[in-house]
Amino acid sequence: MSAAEPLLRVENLAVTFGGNSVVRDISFTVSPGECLALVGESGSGKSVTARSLIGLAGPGSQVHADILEVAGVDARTLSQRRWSALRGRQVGFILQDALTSLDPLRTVGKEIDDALRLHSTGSGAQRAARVIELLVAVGLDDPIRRASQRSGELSGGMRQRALIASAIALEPALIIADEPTTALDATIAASVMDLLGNLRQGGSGMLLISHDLAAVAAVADSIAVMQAGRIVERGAAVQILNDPQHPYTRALLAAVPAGKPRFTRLSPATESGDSVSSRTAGPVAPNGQPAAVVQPLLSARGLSKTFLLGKSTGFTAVRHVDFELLPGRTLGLVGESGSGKTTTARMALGLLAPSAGTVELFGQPWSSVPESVRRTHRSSLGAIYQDPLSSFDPRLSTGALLADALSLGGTRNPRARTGEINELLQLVGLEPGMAARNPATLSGGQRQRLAIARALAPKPRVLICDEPVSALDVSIQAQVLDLLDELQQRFGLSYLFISHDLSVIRHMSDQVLVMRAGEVVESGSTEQVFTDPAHEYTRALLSAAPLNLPVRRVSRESMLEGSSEAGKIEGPH
Amino acid sequence: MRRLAAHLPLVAVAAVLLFFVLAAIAPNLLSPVDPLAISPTQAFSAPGAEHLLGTDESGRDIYSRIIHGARPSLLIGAAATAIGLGLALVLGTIAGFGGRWLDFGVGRLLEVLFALPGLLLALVFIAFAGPGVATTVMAVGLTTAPGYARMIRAQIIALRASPMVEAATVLGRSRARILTVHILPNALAPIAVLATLGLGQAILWAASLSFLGLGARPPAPEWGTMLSAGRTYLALAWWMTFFPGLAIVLVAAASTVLSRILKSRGVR
Amino acid sequence: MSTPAAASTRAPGFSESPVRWLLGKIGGGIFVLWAVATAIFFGIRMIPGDPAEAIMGGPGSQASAEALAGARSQYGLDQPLYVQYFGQLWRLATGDLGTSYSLKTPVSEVLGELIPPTLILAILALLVAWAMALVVAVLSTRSGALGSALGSGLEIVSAAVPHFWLASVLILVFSTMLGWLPPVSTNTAAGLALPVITLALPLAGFLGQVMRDTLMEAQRSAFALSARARGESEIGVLLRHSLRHAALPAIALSGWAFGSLLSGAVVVESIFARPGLGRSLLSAVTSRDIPMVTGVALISAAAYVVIMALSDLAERLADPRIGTS
Amino acid sequence: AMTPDASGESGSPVTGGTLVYASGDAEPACLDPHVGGNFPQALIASQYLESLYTKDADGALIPWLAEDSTVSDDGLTRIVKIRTGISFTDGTALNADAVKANFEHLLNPATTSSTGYLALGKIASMQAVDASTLELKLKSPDNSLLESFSMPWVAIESPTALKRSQADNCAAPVGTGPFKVESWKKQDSVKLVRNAGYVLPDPKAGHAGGAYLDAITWRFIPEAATRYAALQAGEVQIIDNAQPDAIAAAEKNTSIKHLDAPRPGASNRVELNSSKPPFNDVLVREAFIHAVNVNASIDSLFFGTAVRSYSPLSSVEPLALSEESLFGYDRAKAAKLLDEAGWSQRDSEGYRVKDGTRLSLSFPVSTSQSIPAEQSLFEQMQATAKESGLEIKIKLLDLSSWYGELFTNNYNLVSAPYTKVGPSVLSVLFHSDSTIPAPSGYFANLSQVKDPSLDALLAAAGTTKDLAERKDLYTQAQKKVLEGYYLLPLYNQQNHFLYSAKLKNVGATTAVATPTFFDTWLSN
Ligand SMILES: Nc1ncnc2c1ncn2[C@@H]1O[C@H](COP(=O)(O)OP(=O)(O)OP(=O)(O)O)[C@@H](O)[C@H]1O
Ligand SMILES: Nc1ncnc2c1ncn2[C@@H]1O[C@H](COP(=O)(O)OP(=O)(O)OP(=O)(O)O)[C@@H](O)[C@H]1O
Ligand SMILES: [Mg+2]
Ligand SMILES: [Mg+2]
Repeated sequence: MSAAEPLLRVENLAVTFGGNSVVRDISFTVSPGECLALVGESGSGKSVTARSLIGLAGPGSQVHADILEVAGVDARTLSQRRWSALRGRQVGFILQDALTSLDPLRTVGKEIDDALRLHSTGSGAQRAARVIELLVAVGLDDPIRRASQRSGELSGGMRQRALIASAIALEPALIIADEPTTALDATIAASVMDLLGNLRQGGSGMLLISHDLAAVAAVADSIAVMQAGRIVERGAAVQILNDPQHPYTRALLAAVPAGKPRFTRLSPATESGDSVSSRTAGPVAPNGQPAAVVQPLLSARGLSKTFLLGKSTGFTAVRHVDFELLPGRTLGLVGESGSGKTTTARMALGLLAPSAGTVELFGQPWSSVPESVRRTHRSSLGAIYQDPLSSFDPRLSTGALLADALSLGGTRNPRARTGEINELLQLVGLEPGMAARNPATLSGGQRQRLAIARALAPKPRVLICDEPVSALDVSIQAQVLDLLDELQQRFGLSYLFISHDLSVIRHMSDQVLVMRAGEVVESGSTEQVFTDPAHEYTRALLSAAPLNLPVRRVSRESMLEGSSEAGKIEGPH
Repeated sequence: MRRLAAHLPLVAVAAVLLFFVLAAIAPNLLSPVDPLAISPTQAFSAPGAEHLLGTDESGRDIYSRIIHGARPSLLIGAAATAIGLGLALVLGTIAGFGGRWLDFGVGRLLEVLFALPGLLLALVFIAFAGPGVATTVMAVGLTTAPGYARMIRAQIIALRASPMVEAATVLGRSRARILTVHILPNALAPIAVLATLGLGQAILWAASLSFLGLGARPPAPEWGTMLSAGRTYLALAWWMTFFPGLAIVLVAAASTVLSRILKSRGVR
Repeated sequence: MSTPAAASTRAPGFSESPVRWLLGKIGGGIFVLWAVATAIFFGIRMIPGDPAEAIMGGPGSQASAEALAGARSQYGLDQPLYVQYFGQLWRLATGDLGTSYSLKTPVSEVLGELIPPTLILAILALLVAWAMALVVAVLSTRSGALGSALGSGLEIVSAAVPHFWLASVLILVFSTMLGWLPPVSTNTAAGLALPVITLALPLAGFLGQVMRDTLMEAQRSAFALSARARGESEIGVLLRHSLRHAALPAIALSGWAFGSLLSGAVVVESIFARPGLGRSLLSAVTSRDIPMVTGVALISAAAYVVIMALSDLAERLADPRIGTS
Repeated sequence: AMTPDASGESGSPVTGGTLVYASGDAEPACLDPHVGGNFPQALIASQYLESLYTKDADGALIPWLAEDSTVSDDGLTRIVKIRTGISFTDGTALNADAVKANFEHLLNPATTSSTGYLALGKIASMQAVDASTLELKLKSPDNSLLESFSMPWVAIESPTALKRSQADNCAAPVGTGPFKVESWKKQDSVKLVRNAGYVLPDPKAGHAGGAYLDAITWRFIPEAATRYAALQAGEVQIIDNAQPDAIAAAEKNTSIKHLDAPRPGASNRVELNSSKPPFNDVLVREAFIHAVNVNASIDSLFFGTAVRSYSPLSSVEPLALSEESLFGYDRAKAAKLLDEAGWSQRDSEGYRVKDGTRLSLSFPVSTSQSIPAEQSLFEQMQATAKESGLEIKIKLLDLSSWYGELFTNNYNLVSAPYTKVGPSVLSVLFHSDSTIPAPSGYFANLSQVKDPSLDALLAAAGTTKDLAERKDLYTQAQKKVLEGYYLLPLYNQQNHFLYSAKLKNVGATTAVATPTFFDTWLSN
């Protein structure tokens, strides 16, 4: 095919599932060497669009398009056999669920080999050599051993790379990558994006899908923004990022916390949220060191936790952690997965006994006293989690959950109780009518609001938030972060705020702790840590994460240099 | 049309179960004929207008006997399931709450009960306790208990470590309150699924024991017994065996389907 | 026929070495056998009536007082309870299962003859059930919603069919009416056909339900989608990916399944007049032949222990995820 | 009774082949009928063991392994002459010592014989006078001794073989019969093979030399439906315990034949426990007998294969007394009798009541001793009795539980089989001595008649040497029990066999109606 001809031409694509229209009026093209990013919040139809491009929209789907050309072939009338010949050979597809996209029962080598075997006649030995080559190309260490391992034995990043290796095995002209970096740590995500960048460098066309504008900013040439199954805005990346036209795009951009100072609103004001907020940035939480006289609400000294694995071996998840949480302040705790953040939080909550060190609450011993003593002070310490639903008793309605939490400190009068419940709901921006609903029927953002309401019911002074927004879309995340901000200002709450997302931490925290492998590698004021990181790991983290918008376009040359870690890739010929 | 098709299994299952439950509650409503009334001259009549499902060796009406047999059959199934679940509840709760050693002990006990599969356990039990309806009910209960107990225990242990319990602890709930308000009720929720599934299975077990001559006894119209009695005349009067068997299969299958529906609807 | 899901719940804690695993299995097995033996020993003492009478063939034998006394001393029933108990344990440990009251021959000898036919029956039925479950599961996943509903209905109904009913109907149709297959079971292909089908069909219903659920799940999984995306055909996805996943629960359930087959053997062996453990247990129970009951119980418990260990092993071999995490 | 098929078989006998016999009885624990002694043992033992006496086709007692026997005038000394020239299949010769060893074996408590032990109960001592002469000293005269000798439970085995352990002897008893035990696969089958050296004790019967059949495979197939299906499928050639419906179907079927061989001794009957209320009142017993409609049920359930009996004895017993007039179904009469006996009130369920107690009758039924049709018969009795206000509570029990009910006197009605050659079975069943339980708890007089005048009749009948007097005494005794309404006779103890038409010359039976296959052959 000639270079001028687009690899992918879609006009008026519409997908319905049993009469429900999920995607419609989708039109775009992808030319060789071009990268188109498809962005939009969860459920906007990105994955369905991508899957229907290779004839895998799913069981029960009806796909319609005026034009659907893949690698120069009209894909609307392809037989199963011709689809099979096309997939993998012409189009490499990297699935959204990287962690589960490799058959857990088969070795990674076999999975990659399949792509080769299905489309070529190379001998077994030739293919085996090619598999190793590919594993090297995607930057996996010890490729021979990796080839004989199964996905369960690999980390998330490794799986993602192995998946990419299988998708690019035949050097397809078009690569479709559906959220290739979700579920990855920032540093790993960065290297995966580099890898994809390199592929495009080699002349492949690419359709990159993400809900995260910041993530695609560095790679995409053009961006199409999807909302509720339609493309609402489309254009060159720079243009969309710098000058969004559609309100939805604007909201998406505003919701990204990266680069936004403390207490700036991320979400458009809502009716209920509006009444609560009094936008006063600064005075309550002055930057810089607090006065020495202020007593920390929650403090940890020399906190360590060793888990016993079997009889003799142990695993130290947290080692010598010290911190102090001051009134009205937020202490951010950041670090990659498995670094010990949750373990630290659970010790702070008194749910897990430290192996060494102590936690004090209001200057009183906390971790070292029996639960019966702790119980009397529990009302002043609340918690919210990443997955609020699992922390709700499934038998209870929204109202009952709140009533249960209120029963500890609130009135016993049922009418007054109803009033309190409504007050709480209003406080977190939920309709009073939701009291009767089952939490399972609420949306993710609403659930997190409910979790916050419940945590607030006993009128705590400290909230420990473990990844409270990690499961949410940027726009919803923005609303929840705004809510937390408001509540802090209103009630002078203190937060121990845990996240792996640097931009969120930066946006929310006064003080920051950076954890790695159970140890605190750096701590200090947010400003200091983010602008002048002392530890090498912090620097690596910061360089990996796209923290600022609008994006500075990265030149192709600099990308190649930066990808030394990812290894070189042979471009398609 | 599509919606109706989607609900078809539920409708069918509900119809079957309602029919038999109605038969158990008010058999005379569905069949006013006395299931014990003999009529030697009409013995072995084939299914027809006079006797819908035929008659047995004593000229008793099979349809009426199946209808009147619903109560003892369902009762045996229900009682056995209740005993099995009750036993399992005690064992599962002890294992789930009682600390490491009790958990270990109950775990061993379950292992031992599991080592004698189903009917073998029931038979060994009957070898000691002697046959009869009461023993059948106990034996079937005993047979099904270890499976239930494991599920309940697993449920309790999972709940104990669940974020829900953590959240309640953080709110300052006492251990006792967490156990009674949060863990137990939630551990019991799947019992609806288990019970519906178990009911059909228990009826099958009990019917097997009746068939082996160790369960309910004629002339009581109990399905397993009817089947067992009918087998003698299989070549002469297939309907004596076929229809009671059909009733058992219908109830057992319906209860399986119902439990699957309940499960898929989130009664977990 | 009990709920298979219950039996498949795996015990936690598998990160030890193979030797420790084996030692653990052996230790657990010995415990189970000891517990069964002990429970039965004390169970006997709770039966009303004189065990010596049962030895003499029940009260109907009109045994004389001398004969009863003879039986008592022969079986050690006149000794103190603890002597009997430890004597019993010692005898069991040395492989002496006692003498059958009703058959008057050593139980181990009788069982030695009865184990092979039951094993043949159970293993064949297990294989046939697996095959049937697999075929129905595959066919119904490949034939759309209607096929799937049909397959699922078939499975649920066959799982609800009592063995004795099925056996009767099969004999009526295939022996009496068509005359194709003998109603009395022998160890020939024709002689095994009816009992094997009787045992296998309900089991296939159960396995089919579980297998189809996993198969469906695997067919819809991300890795299957990935495979399709790299150009794998539907058949390829099924053969190379989904079927292996669908086999896992069947392997995990095979311990339970074997147990249910032993249960079913009681009925099937009686109806098809086939010698075996199940039938002898039934006659031992009706004649209160306690040594036989003990023997069959111990043998089937031992079989359970072995089968569970084997299925655990098979599961570890088939599923690399176990033990690595 | 030795009776080759009366119809006469076409074609000449074929030698060879294996007969597969399917038994519905429980597998015996011991193949030696000396041990214990029940009917299933007799069935199989009749193939490899022979008795001193047997019965001919007319039911007359004839010597078999014995040549002759005489008794002294006082009836206390009996001389038995043993045939010579016969040896057991292990080579041991049959002689007086061998017979003595057998009797000693039977009387030894360690053998745990029950039936044979009772049959020889009157022997005080014995002595082998010479090789062919055995002299028995009796405790009291016993005019049924030769009948006892004809039963398989008193069959003669090789004394050499008897010296083995009981387990060995149980596994393969050694006798003089036309077949010998080759192997026994527990819970499956016993393999019998032809005794090549068989000498027919009575040259008048059948052919000379060994049996036609090479072997018999004796299978145990407890399920009636399976057993019949196996016969239809040609898997087996003969089945016992045939179901009435199968017999009826076979009668219309040319490829399957029927052998009806009623057992001797007692008839099949329901006994009324006269030792406790309500049956201690003869009026209630009589009322019960008129309240149940047995004939209609027998007609429909037994398909004409069973003939109603009105006698305590089997119809094959020449001395049986039948009193049909006593046993009519007559609800009006039953009602009158019950009113008279004071059971005039009715409760809400329609049952008769007296002094606040319901007229309720416990009826334990042993599942292993009654065929399904019989259980259905009891159910129908239950249904008809209900119409007269009598409640029958049927309890189906396994054998041990059933005995438990009997021994604790926890029954009002019971049906128990008893097979014994000759009318002396009446003493076993109705003499007051038989109400005294053996150490095991067992007693045979289940109606618990304790009537000194009946005892005297039975004692006299058992000892008299005068055959006419014996007949008269037994007739009086039967009259007494029938008129006392102690029992409800049903029919002969059923003993039906179905066999393939390929099997020729079936029909020869022993004194207890167990078939023998010496003359039987298999056509191809
Ligand atoms: N097989 C299906 N049947 C019915 N509806 C479907 C199916 N697959 C997807 N949908 C619906 O289509 C819509 C778009 O889903 P899609 O997976 O494309 O969203 P997405 O933009 O990729 O979201 P995310 O960011 O969460 O991956 C959703 O509402 C989803 O529920
Ligand atoms: N109960 C436990 N037993 C053994 N190891 C544990 C236990 N809890 C946590 N760990 C281990 O401790 C380490 C730290 O876990 P932790 O959950 O604190 O990490 P995290 O920083 O919260 O990670 P993530 O971002 O994935 O939530 C991990 O390696 C984890 O596997
Ligand atoms: Mg998606
Ligand atoms: Mg965490």
